[in-house]
Amino acid sequence: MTPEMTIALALGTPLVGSMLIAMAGRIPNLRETFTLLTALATFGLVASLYPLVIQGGQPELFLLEMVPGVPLSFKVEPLGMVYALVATLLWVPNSLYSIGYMRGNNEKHQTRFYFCFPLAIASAVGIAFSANIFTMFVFYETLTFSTFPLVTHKNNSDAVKSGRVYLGILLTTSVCFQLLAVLWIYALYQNGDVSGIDFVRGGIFKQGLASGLVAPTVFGLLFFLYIYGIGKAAIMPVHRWLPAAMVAPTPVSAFLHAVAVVKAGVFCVIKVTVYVFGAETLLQYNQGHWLIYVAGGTILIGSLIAMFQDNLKRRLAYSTISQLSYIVLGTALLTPISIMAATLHIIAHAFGKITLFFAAGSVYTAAHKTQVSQLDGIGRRMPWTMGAFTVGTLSMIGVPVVVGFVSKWFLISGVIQRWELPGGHFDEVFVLVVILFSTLLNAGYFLPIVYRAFFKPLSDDDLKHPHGEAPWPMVTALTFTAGLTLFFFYWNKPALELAELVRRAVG
Amino acid sequence: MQVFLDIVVWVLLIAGGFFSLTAAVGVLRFPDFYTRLHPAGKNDTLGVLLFCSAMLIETMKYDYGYLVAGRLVLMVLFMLMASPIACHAITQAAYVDGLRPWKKGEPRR
Amino acid sequence: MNGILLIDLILLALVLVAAVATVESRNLFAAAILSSIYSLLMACFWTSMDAVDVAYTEAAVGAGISTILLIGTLVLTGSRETVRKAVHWPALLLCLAVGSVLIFGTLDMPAFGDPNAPAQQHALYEGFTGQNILKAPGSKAAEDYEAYLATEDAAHSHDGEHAHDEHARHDYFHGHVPNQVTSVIVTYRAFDTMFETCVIFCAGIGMIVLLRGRRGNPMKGGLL
Amino acid sequence: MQIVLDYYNYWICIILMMVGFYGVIAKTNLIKKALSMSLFQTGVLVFYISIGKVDGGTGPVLDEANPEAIYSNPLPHALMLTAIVVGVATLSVAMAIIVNIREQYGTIDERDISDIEHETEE
Amino acid sequence: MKDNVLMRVAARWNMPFLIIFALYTQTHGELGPGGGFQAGVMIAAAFIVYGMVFGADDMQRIVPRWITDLLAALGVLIYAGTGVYCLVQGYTFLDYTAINPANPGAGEPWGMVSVEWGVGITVAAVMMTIFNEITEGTLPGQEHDKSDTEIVGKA
Amino acid sequence: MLRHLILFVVLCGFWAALSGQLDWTVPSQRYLMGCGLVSCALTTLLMWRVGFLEKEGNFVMIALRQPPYLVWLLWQIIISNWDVAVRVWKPKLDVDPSMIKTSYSLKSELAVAIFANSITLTPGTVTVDIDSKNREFLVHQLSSTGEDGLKFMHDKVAKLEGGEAAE
Amino acid sequence: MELIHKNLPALIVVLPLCMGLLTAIVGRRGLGWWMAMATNSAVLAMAGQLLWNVMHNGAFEITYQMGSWPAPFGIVYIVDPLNAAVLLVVSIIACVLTLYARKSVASEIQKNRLHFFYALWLFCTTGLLGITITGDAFNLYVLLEISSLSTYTLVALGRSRNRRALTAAINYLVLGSIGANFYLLGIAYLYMVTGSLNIADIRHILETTVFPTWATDAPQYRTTVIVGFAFMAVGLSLKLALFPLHGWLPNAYTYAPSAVSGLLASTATKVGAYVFIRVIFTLVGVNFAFGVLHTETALMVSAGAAIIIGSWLALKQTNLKKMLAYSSIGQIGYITLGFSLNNVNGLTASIIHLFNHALTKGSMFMALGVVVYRLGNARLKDVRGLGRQLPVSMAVFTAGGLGLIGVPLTAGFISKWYLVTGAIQAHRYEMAAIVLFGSLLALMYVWRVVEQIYFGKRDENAPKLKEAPVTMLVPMVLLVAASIYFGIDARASSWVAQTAAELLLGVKA
Amino acid sequence: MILAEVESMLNTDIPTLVGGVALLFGIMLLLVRAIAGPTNYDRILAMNAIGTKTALFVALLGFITERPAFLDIALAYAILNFVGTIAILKFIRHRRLG
Ligand code: NA
Ligand code: NA
Repeated sequence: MTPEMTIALALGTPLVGSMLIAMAGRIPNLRETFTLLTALATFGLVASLYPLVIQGGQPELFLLEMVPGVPLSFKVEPLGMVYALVATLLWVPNSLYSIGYMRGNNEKHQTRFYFCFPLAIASAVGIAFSANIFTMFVFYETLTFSTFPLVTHKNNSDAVKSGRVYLGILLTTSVCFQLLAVLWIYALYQNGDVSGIDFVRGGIFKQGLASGLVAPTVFGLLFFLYIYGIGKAAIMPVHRWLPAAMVAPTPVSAFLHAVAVVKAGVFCVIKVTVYVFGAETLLQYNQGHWLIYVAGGTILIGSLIAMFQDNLKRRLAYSTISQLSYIVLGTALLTPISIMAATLHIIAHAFGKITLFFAAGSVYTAAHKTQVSQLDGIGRRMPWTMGAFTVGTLSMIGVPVVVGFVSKWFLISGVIQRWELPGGHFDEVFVLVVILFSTLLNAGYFLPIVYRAFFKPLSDDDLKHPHGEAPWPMVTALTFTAGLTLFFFYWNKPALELAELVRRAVG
Repeated sequence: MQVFLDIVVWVLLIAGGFFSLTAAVGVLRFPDFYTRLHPAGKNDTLGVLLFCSAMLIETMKYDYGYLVAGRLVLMVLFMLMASPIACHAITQAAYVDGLRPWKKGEPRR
Repeated sequence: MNGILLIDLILLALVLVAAVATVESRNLFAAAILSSIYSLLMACFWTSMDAVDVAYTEAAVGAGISTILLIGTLVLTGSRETVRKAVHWPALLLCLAVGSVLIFGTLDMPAFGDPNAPAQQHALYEGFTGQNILKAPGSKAAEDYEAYLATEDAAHSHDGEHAHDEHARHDYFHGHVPNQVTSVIVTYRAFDTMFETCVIFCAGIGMIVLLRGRRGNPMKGGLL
Repeated sequence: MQIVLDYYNYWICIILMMVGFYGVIAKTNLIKKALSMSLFQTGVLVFYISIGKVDGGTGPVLDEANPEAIYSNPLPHALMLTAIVVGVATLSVAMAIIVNIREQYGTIDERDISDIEHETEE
Repeated sequence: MKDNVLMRVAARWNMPFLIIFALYTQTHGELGPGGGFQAGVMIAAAFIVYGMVFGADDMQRIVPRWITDLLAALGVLIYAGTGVYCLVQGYTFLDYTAINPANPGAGEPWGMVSVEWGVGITVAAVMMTIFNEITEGTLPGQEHDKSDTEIVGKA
Repeated sequence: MLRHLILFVVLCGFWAALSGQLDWTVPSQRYLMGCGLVSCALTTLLMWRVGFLEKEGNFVMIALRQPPYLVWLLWQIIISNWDVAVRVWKPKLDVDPSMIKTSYSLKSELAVAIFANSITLTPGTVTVDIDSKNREFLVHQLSSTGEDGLKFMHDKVAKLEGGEAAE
Repeated sequence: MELIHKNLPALIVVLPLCMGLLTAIVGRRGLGWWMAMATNSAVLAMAGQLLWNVMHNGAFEITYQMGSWPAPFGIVYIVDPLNAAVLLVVSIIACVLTLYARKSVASEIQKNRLHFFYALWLFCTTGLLGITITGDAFNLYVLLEISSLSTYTLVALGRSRNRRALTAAINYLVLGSIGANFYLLGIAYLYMVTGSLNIADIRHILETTVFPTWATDAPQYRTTVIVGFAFMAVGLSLKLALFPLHGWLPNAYTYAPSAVSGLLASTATKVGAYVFIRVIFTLVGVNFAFGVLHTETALMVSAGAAIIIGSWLALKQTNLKKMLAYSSIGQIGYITLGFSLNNVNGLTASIIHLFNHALTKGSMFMALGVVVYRLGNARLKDVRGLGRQLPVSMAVFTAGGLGLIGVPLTAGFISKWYLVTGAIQAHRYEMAAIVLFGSLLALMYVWRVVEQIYFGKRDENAPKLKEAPVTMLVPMVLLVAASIYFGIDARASSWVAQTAAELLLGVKA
Repeated sequence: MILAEVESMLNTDIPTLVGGVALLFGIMLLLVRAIAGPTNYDRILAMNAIGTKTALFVALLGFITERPAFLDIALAYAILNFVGTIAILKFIRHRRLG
């Protein structure tokens, strides 16, 4: 099988899968079997490209030319591979978990639910493998639309309202900023000033800037448009869609926060920084400086807000906002190591956050509890769940023994690398302070939950309603992801190898 | 000969113009609808006759004049038929509608 | 001042008065009559402008059909008009604005009646009023026509049956069809006239579908 | 004076059009509106015909008796024949619609109709 | 108006002459002013005068509606048909050369005549249709709007 | 049948007067003459179908006796016009209108029409209403001078019709 | 066959005309629809063939002389990629909507009038096709009137559903006539200074004898040409319903029979836009229209206003047909904006949006037509929860709505792609922003309905609706599928549009 | 001499013009009547009279421009004016046309 075919299949399998799911709608067992098979097959296909990428290969696939000069085409490079692997890998436990959750909670419209997931994954793979800004934008939008029915799954007025916020913010930013930037670049490209709309190592503006045909201010403006055009990265103040989307069922939340959506956002941020604007070029023309402060601010404010949320899922959501900005921060530092750190944090956060959401969903399914304050002593009844939750928490804080530590380590290395660049050190000091404070804050809003779950006694009310663990598929899934979180701390070679390639692409 | 014909045409045209104008003045001046009918129905007719005879003489200048003359005659005949009929129809309508004739001494309408 | 111009001046003033009276008259019946008068005045004007065919059409339309149409409508709608406020200022201002733009546009027009105006200098005028089309030198029209003749000759030179002399054809028109307006509407611009006829037909269908069968008369129509 | 004579026709026809235009906007009676519309149209007709007039010209029916005759331009005449016909056609459709409106609304006054329309939900 | 002698006579005597005048206009379109359109309107006017004096029902007895409906379309069809004939003969649409390719000069007038008849027929039929339709609903028995009479009479 | 034939001939004459294209040797004129004949024939047929000529009385005779009457009428028209013109231009308005009735005893509608029209055309009188049942006209006159003239005119029209003046 | 091939430009107009006449006289007993359907299919085939011919002929131009009279004397039909494309749009929509009309119209119009309806329908098509193909400015007016006149009646025929159709029709009639007469007056001004009516000839004379004098001390006919063009522009804007001259449009679209709404929305204003493009780029030329007069500024202002205000008003409507009507006003703004940018991308955007919007709006009107067909009305509250009862129609509506917004992988996206690129290249960044903002407004008004369709709860006692008959479903699914196809693979459409744009701008010889 | 002078004077179209202008003034006065009313019968009367004058005027113009063949139009006016008048009267008398 040629790599091109593999790419095509990786994109096509989920689509075929969703068709099969739709057709099997009447037979739940068959439908869910298709879901799992599709997930496994997609992961397998993506993973089969890994060896090639590690060896430095960058297989390409040209699908079609939508408009003359604007192809829908794909290219697998290390950064995209990271995201594709994370998304497709985590989709497997997510599917398993969904089965348990949907059945456990007797949700309606299950076929629609299972139908949309593969479409979203296909979009995610499309984003990951996109070879140019146009393709990326197209799949970015299809991801938004394919996840919309998932977010509004409950069909009640809350869901509709949240759906509006979700769609409103994501589309407003992507249409008003990202699309504008895409078209602006395309317009410049058509005039022959810059080299093209394809992702290129070192960015596409080098020549144009050097020859003076692209003004540095336009370059900076485009960067701004892009960063805010990627609303999925949830940088403040366009983060509101993320807490709003909490109305969705937990598997969807997990999917949004860990598997595909927000990861797509930060992935795009890294990708355009590296391949469109170019880290070196940005540094050279002193653009994008502001992003460090915005990201830092988002980290701190997100954490602070999370502290005061009683609703568990909301607390996790604000945690996500804060964590995503670590990735953005890493990108904004613009050094090869910091960007490598950002890449690794995609993986780290994904594993940790999916575990946390799975746990939250299990608690809801087994105990029908949504608030932090209701969790007293629950760890004794649901040891697996809360154990996994603890693992996820540690990863979020960045404690060694879990994967979160690795990315934080590299981030600090990135700061040090930036220290060596000429100029003042205010940025670096700021970043270090942010990392320090946010670590404290993370600990401050996560550890009390663990404490409550394991060390506080069950309330009288709880004693009247005995319950055990969640259904087995859920427990299996969350145990698996918690395992991954731990495992990747010790066996992070594949991740590091890819990240190393990313680093080289930047440098 | 031509000069005399021209003079005749001259006179006929001026006379026709006079009677036409007279009719219009009458329509404007007379006190009510019924009295206005008289100048409209009659002076017009004479105006038509005078004008047409002037034109009839004028047609002699053209070698296809007989055709024009034929049309003129037809036009006169038609007008002689249509004008009074129209006049009558209007009057009858007014009368049936209850429009009262003006009597001497009343204010003009 | 020549006679036609004098007549033109008086006539147009009358036309204007009639138009204002039509729009401003207080009852619709009077408006119908005044618009009839307006049409009669127009006919005088058309004749004085040498537009005999237009005058004829105006006779047919203005004196005949329009009146019947208006009166027929009044039968069905009543002739009373609700009197609204006397002057509609925004409308008046808009009209004045549009009017002044239009008048502004007239200021460097060719003068009225000027035989040297472009419309009369174009090959079209010469062609339609009897001069040979080819006598309009230098115009694109003449070039096109010559090119056309050349291609026609080439096309027909090997096809004896269809060979014909364009000049003869042209001469025929200016020798045998005196009315150039008819000539224009049924030969040069015959395509326009076909659609014009169709417009009339459309109006007829409009009347049928919108009005027929309103008073319980079953609607018939169509042959099959 | 000369400028007045040169453009008199055009000015009058512009004023005519504006009278019609005023009627179309200001008059609320639909028949008046339709009448104003056709008045507006005659303004355009006058304009075209005036373009075609040649000083000392005569109607464009070729006169064999007078080879020296100057003819006014027949093209605008031909065009305006069409325009007149279109005008009548439009007027008749307008009248058909107005009659229908009168039957449905009981009035042909635009203001009254919109009052009625406001009262009833669409 | 049927009850008015003068009107009856006028209508009767008007009709044949108006028709002949219309047909003259129709056939002499190339020679003088007027043509199919004017002729069509005048023919229609002849019938309309009759219709107004003797009633629309009487008029529809002479010229039934199905005839006017048919003729209206037929006229345009004659016109377009002339064009199509030229086209079928291998010339462009409405190129009257096709009528007599050997002597185009002789063919042209026939083309003109044909289309003029087309125009005349359609116009006559449509004008009668307009009269027929606009008078429908004014048949006897309709209530008399007295308020209008006042206006007509008293200004 | 005869009257239709006459109508046909009259129409042909009308056509000829209008057309003037009467040279049989020229093809286009031949076509036009053919058109004329067909048109006149069709129109006559139409009139037959309509039944127009049924009530016209002896219109041929009426037409034949027209010329002298027309001359007389012309003279009356001139007089009446002069009369009205004088009234129009008089500085002081000189009209004293009134309505009168006059009876008639004419047979054909055409004659009645001619009489009514003649009244309208002559000095100071206009036919206002025709009462066919009582066989009388309502006439509006500009000044009370025309009553004798009406009777005189009635007799002339009756002669046109070929009948005697009826009292 | 050769005969047909040679005479395509004439036949494409004459065929629907003749068939319309025949439909009117022999079209009873359901034959009318068959005749209309057959005609429009043939027209579609001819339009396709014409486009093919013109795109594969080196000169990108086909000329047809009516009656063999050469250019300024007779009427000449000229086919180039631009109008061939518009012809195809019109004929596709006409054909598809005829199929749709069978059931839809039968429910809205008395049976004994159906053949007249189809006759008018064909005349409307004839007019639109003719306007598009003709190379003569006055012939264009006549054809404009034939399509308008039939449209007035067609709109008025909506009376059996709602009497407001009548007031809408008379309003449309009056404003439409004013617009047409403004156009006619504009032609008069230009005729006066050129003496010609042929579009190419007028341009030639203006370029050779009029414009050159403007650089001298004695500029000739300067104000005349300017005012003439201005009046043509205003007249066409009225016909095109360009903001703020759009007053007639909302009610006409709303209360017309569903099929007529679809036809009007997808073709009539498009053809108006086409004529506007033709006037600016072919008749007077950009050097005059944009270089001398700076019309583009006015056009952009009104386009921008149309986009924002039209979309905003669409958001306020509860009658969904009216919402789509206001949306059309906004979409007309996009088209106008495109050609006012005066560059290849902008003009390409205009031309391609003619096509894309026709597909999108046509399908949406048809989908609403189904609701009207079943419920007699299409208000926001009527479609509540219809996603389950009318799955196909509502899916079409949603997909069409996505196209309206300009979501990637729909045709609307391609238009916006070119439009914004054009705006940026013309350094009209504010216009780019307005376009994108307009998309958001479109999102809002479309989504409002989509939410009702899929998340709204249907009243307990509301009647259960059946999905539309197949003859109504097939056309709208076809259109929406086309809209998606041309959103994914826009090579063909953008090839034609770009070629046309380059030819108009003189970039391509 | 005098005869020649008279002849040259007569050869101009001044007399015809005088006639035409007189007709126009007549039309003007009638137009005043048509606008002023006061009854609609006055208006119809004025309209009918204007119709007659129009026909004459059109005929006369043919002679002014030396194209008397245009008399057809005048004839048409004479006939069609009658049609319009009948329509209006029919309406007044019977409130209907048919
Ligand atoms: Na024409
Ligand atoms: Na003619």
